[in-house]
Amino acid sequence: MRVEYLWLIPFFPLLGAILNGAMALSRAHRPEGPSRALSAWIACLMPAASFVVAVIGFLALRDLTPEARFLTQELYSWIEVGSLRIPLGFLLDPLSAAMLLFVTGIGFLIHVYSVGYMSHDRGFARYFAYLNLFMFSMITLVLGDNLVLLFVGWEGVGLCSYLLIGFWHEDPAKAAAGMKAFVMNRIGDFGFLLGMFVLYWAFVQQGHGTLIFREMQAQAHLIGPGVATAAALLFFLGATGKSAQIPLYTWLPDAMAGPTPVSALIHAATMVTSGIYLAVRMNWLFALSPDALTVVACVGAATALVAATIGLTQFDIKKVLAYSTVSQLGFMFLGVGVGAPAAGLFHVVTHAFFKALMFLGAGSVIHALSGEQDIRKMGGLAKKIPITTRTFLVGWLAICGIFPFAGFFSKDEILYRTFIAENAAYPWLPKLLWGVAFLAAGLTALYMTRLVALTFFGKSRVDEHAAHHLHESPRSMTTPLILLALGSALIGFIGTPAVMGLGGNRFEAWLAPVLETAGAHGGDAHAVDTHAGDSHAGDSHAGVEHADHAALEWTLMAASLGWSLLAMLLGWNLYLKRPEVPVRVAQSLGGLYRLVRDKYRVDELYDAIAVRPTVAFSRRVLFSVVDVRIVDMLVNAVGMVSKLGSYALRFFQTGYVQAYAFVILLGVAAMVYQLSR
Amino acid sequence: MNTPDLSGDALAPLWPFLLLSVGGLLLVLIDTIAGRKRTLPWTWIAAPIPLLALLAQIARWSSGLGPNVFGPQFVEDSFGAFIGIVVTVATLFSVLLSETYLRKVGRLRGEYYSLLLFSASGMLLFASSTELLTLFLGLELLSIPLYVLSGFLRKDERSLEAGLKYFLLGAFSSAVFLFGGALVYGATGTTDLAAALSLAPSDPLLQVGYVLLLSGFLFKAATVPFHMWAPDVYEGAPTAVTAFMATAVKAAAFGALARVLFLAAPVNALLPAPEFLWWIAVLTMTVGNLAALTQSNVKRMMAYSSIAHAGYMLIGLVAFTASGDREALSAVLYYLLAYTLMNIGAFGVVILWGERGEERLEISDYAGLGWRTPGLALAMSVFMISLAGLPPTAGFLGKYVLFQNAIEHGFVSLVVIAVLNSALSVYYYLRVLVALYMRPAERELVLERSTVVAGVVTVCALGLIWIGSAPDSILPGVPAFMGWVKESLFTLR
Amino acid sequence: MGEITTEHFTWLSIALFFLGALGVLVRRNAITVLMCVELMLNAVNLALLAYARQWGNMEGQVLAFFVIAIAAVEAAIGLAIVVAIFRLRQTTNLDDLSILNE
Amino acid sequence: MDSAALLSLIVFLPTIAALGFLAVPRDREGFFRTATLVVTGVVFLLSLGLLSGVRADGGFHASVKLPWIPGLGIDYSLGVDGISLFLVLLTTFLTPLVILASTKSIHERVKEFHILMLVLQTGMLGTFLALDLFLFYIFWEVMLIPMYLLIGVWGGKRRIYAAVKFVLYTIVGSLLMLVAIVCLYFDHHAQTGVFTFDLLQLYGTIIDPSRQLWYFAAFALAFAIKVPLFPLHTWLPDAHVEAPTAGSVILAGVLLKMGTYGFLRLALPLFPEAAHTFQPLLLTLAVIGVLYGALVAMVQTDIKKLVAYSSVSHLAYCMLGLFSFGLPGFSGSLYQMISHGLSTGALFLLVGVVYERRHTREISEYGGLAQTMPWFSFVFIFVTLSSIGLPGLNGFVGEFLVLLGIFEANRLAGVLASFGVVLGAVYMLWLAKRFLFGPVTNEANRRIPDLTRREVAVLAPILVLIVVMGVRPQPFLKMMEPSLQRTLSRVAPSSRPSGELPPGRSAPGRSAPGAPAPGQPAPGSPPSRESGGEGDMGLFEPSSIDSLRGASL
Repeated sequence: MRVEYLWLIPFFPLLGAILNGAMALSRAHRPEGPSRALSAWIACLMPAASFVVAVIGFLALRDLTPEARFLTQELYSWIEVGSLRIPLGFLLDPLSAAMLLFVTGIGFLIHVYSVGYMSHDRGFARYFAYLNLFMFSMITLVLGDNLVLLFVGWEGVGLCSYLLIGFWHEDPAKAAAGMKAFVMNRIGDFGFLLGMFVLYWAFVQQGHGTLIFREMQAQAHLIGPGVATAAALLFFLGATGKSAQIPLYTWLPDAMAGPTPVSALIHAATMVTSGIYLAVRMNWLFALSPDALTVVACVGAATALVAATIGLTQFDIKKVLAYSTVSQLGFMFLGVGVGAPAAGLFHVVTHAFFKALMFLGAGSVIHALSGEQDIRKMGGLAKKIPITTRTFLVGWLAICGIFPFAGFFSKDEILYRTFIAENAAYPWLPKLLWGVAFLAAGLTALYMTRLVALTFFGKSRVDEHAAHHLHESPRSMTTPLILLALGSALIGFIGTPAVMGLGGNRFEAWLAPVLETAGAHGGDAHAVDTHAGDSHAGDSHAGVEHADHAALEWTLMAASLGWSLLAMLLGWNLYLKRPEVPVRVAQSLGGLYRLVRDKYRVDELYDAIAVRPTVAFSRRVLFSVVDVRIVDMLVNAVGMVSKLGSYALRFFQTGYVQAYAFVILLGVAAMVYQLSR
Repeated sequence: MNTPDLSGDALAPLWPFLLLSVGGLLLVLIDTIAGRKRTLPWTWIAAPIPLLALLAQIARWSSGLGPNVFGPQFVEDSFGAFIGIVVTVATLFSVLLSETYLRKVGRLRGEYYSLLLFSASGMLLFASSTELLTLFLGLELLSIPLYVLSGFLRKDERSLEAGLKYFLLGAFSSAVFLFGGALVYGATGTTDLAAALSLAPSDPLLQVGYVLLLSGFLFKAATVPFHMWAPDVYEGAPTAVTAFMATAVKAAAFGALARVLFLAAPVNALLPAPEFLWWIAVLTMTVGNLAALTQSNVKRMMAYSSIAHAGYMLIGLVAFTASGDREALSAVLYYLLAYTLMNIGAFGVVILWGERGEERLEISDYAGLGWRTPGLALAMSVFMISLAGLPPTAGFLGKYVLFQNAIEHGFVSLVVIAVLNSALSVYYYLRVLVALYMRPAERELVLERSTVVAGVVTVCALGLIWIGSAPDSILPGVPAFMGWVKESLFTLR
Repeated sequence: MGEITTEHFTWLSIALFFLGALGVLVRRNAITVLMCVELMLNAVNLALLAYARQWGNMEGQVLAFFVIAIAAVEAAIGLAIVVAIFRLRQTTNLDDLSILNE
Repeated sequence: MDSAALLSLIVFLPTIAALGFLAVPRDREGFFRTATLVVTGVVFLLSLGLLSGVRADGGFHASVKLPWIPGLGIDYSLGVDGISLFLVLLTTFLTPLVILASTKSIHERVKEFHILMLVLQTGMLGTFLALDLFLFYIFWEVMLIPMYLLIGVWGGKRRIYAAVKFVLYTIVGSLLMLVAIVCLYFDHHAQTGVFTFDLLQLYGTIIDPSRQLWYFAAFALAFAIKVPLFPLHTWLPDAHVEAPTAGSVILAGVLLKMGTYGFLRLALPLFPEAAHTFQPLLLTLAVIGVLYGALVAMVQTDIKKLVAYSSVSHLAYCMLGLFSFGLPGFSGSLYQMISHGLSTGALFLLVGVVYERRHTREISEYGGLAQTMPWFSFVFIFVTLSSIGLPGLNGFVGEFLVLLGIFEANRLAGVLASFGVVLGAVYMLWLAKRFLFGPVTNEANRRIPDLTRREVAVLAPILVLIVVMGVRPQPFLKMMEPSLQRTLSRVAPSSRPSGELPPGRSAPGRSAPGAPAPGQPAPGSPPSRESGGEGDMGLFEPSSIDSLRGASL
């Protein structure tokens, strides 16, 4: 169904970005800068407006029958060459609607929070210009009705993260972090681009070439498994860049250099999840290639575990959260990989709430401690900053997966789906993955408890300077915390497991229209079960399955809940009651511990095998040898040779008449000789 | 050989020749009468003579050609007429250039002009005769005054050395030439080349003689391996004379060469003229350009460049001898005119940039002149660009038509060599521009203006651009130049 | 002991010619070299006359006369130049007269 | 005003003005600046008139043809279609800006500078508009001398070396092209009995494959040097570094495009078979160019050199697009030419801005400019993003289409070239980081003033276009497409509109007579896809050499 108002959703933030940018630039040379109030109002109202429009769209969708649930608007044809047609069009379907709601919603809250957090910063207007620009890009990414437009948003958010990470560009380290983020994303984009090319030309040869989602989905059956695998893996490469998965995850921890609200918005709630969004959006493609899915699942699980272990050893409060984000993203990909995209996306939503909450909480802590980020210099803050503490605890429970907090439902869904998934090629794999994920879940609970314990409880280790003006954050910051806490607590109920009988998994049902096609075409490839929890009815011999599925599901729920509680208890004891134990453990582990603490030295590895060799090669070989010594030398050599020739000739021009006469005779002789032959 | 009736307009074909030679004598007379006391305004006395000759030449041209009364001794055809025009133009301009120069070197004498005119008259004879006797006479009449002119600066050892070298080698080569003539005569019993070549084409004696004759022409045209005199003589001779030698002599030599080759065309089967010329052309342009590459003295550089240009023109002759296609010759003619303008102009500027007492001939002396004398520098740039063969100048179009004809007759490889050569030449021609515009002046030259020379330079520059950019002028009323040249050749006798 | 044919004259003149040429190449004194050129010209004359006799027409002889005349002129000019040089540099050795080179 | 007069006016108005300038005394600098600005401005407005009436069939919507040298079959023939249109506009658009930008940097020999700029503009416009090969060649070379003087007179320390190198490099290539042009001219005559340099007639000439190889080689050399294609690129860094800002902008913005334009307009449609034979070689070089240019740019310490090498990389994209022989590639290539003209032009202008203030191009001399020059930094980042092809800005459209096209024509080339996207980000952002960010290390940069009104006026139009071309490319592409399609139909006759390489390359009337030379794919067989120079073995095929040597010796 065509509608006329979708363009407003991205438009408002863009407008805000332009206005704020203009203000920032025009006053760039005045010390006081533009009016903070004004730019704050603009900055916050714009995402709010988008949110409202998004809600309108959502309601409009809800009134439609599931099959008909998509609203489109095409502004104009953006790029059109031959049969290639890339419209500037928006698509609001259950999937994008779901994303849109929390993106704009949480986005709005974080804008509000930022007003307080950034109040003392010179680049106030500039900051909000970037932030609005980010909202615009993210919305484009979600709303775009074709891959290229999605790519526009994809790059756009990358740009904004670059700008915001390096927001305090006076600090070279921060600028470097921004650049690192952009470049690693570019490596992903390289995959994304190629993925698009593969798909496009495949479609050109099979049916008609297109990159528009609904058209592609319509002719998905034309794609052979080979092409599908190639394309899917390429897109996944793109996703690993954006969503910080192995091997491209190392930029995310560095990205914490940016202002904390940015970490919350971009590097926890929204941007980093766009990889999962892509995977879900292209779900029909992944469904065509079990191999690709297997890869996705394995990478996801591996990332979840690795990141969790690192998280356990960090002391920078934001770094801990960063690694936890990476780990959670791993969970999401695991969900996608085992053919439960809905579960993955569900975790995206819940995670958006509690992780944003925790980051903002962390921000509030840092704000309170006037810039301190090391949890070894915290402790006992619970009494000083009650609101922050309480809200943070909610987030803690949520991420640890304690019933009935949001994380519980989404994480459990993923674990369950992993457990019951079937893999034709490697039957044992799903169980293994489940084991890994289960372990990771435990670790999550452990390091989160560690974080909470060291930060808020125990005796204060805050240095007196900071302690002197330790204070709870202003209203503009605490309000969003409270709202997000509510969200983290309750949002899970949109996706309760069918077995609980709490109305079933509404979220999955809501997404069904988008994902169905995948099921339909996934069917031929020896399928992984992608069916929504309560849509088993469709299957043959479903009745039988249903029963033991239910039993199994209950068991697993209990297991993971208990496992988390156990981990939390352990953590509480270790880091509050007997803080010396972890130290001893660390010492006993020695090298291993240091390895983990140094993030497995992956950065160093990349630096050694990729970055430095390339630069050195370019400088020492390509430039100074190939370019200067060889190519250019040859060019100059031509000149030198002709000059030598010139000197040789001049040498023979001796100035002796008789020599000249002799040459004349020789010439004549030569001609006569020519005659005689 | 019929005896011509010398009554009335039967003499008409000879008018340019007579004007020049008689004019020369006249100058000698005036000079002796005036004595050494006072120097006369020689430019104004001498200039009218070549001017009249030029007009006469053009008049002959436009009035169409009469019967060929003198037979082989003086063939009258529009080809010769065109050469005549080029020669007379060159002479006129040289005369105009000379006074300023001679004043600077303090050697303004009347005989200088008469020698110039004698030489010019010899050229007319040389370029339009196919009979050994007159050819020889023309050759000597052309050369001997030049020997004297080259050594005209008695107090300058370089000039004298140039004179001597030119003389010895000239005499030597004309002896060779003459011996060739003798052999031809011996083989056929006639001194009329046309007749001779038709009589006994297969006779080896004839062929050897013919080759010796060719060497004589090639010597005058300064082509490898008969070129070695050129750099020394051009450098040593008075600049005005160099200008004259570089242009008029080339025109005459190529005229005669073309004419004789044209006669030889039927016997190409036995005399592999194209092959000879192919090699000579390649050698000439390569040697010329390479040697010019590193010259620091303008005159010497121009000398080598003139050798190179002789090589380019030979390309036209290669195509011509191989195919007998007269259009190839028209290219040569066009190039001769363009080449004449470029050189006269360039030497004119060199003369103007010379200081009283000593000339400034090192390229480095011209540093910064582009900003001091913008007009002259601009003109000089035009000449250099034209010599380098870049559009929109006659130098480019001339080269182009030469190459085009060569390609038409299948000498692609030759042309490729030629273009590589001209790429090479760009380097040293642009060195002059580098000096003019890109280097700061080290020392201020003491320059004096001369309207006459400046006028000549301007005419040359404008002429180059005109015949370069609008050879077939699309404006009504202006003669269509290219067509003009071509038409000139359909009456080669 | 046959009679003397044109052939003999031809060879003789060729011999003379090359003697002259050789002289031009090897002698160092400008005057001598000039003389050698004259010798070459005379070789030409010999040939011309022989051929004139062979063909029994006048061209050769006429040409010969002109050659003689021109030779005289050349001699005159040549000597003049050499004298001028000698005045200036007190030498007529060609090896010294090579300041113009390269 | 009728189109014919319009074209001639656009081309020659600058030169006429220049001639007028000769009469004006040199000390009236103000006059020259304003007058030139006005003239070039008028030319720009006039050239906008060419936008109207672009033909749907891709033909020339405005053209003029008069006999020039009938004796040689040379016409004065200009014409504009969807291909030349935008290059002309680019030229007329950039020139006034450059003039405006030079008011500070050029303070000596103002008269000569402006005269040369005007002559140069005539040369550039003529090259893009000429439809007569001879005329094309004339304009092609006429450009040379003004550029040579611009570099050599107003340039930096090693300006003379750079200028001479530039000229010689170009001359060698173009002279060989001239030879090929003449050969073509006679081939055409041999077939039709007509002596003409009229491009449109020559398109129809059927040339036997082995000759085609030689002709194409000659043309390709001339154009590849201009592009510049690795390994013929070394004149570019020198020229760019030494040239004054105006020179660099024109050089990067317009002159380089003449190489790619030459391929698109002449080399490909004239010698399609040869083009296909050479495809592997040229693709290889282009891919090398993309990566090599980027890698070498990455390690430069002189900012102008860096941008120069980035041009090598960007222009290589254009080459890839052209040699994909598909519509996406073609459109992308042409679009990339324009975008590169804008973004790199702007980059050089920006470099000029700081160079005027600090008189150094060493990157290490700068740093932290973002604090002292926020406006400058904003523009710089903006242009950087355009140059690394951020979607939504002009750079992306071209890059995307090129890569899309080449990916189909040659998978390997496509993949490798796509990686250039990563490297592009690396070197540009690294430059930005070292240039703008971090603390202000050099005291001189504390007092460095931000953009002046004039500089903003120069840069603003470019920024606007960068955005417009990124957000709304369709109108441009729409106007380009028919002409490109037309060219494409000559290069790859049976290509489907979607533009991927057709199975058979030679259309009915186009297949070469007689059996094709060995090493040359027979008509109808697909061109060799593997990258690497194997395809051009035909070059060393004896028969072709004989055919070249002709009757000589």
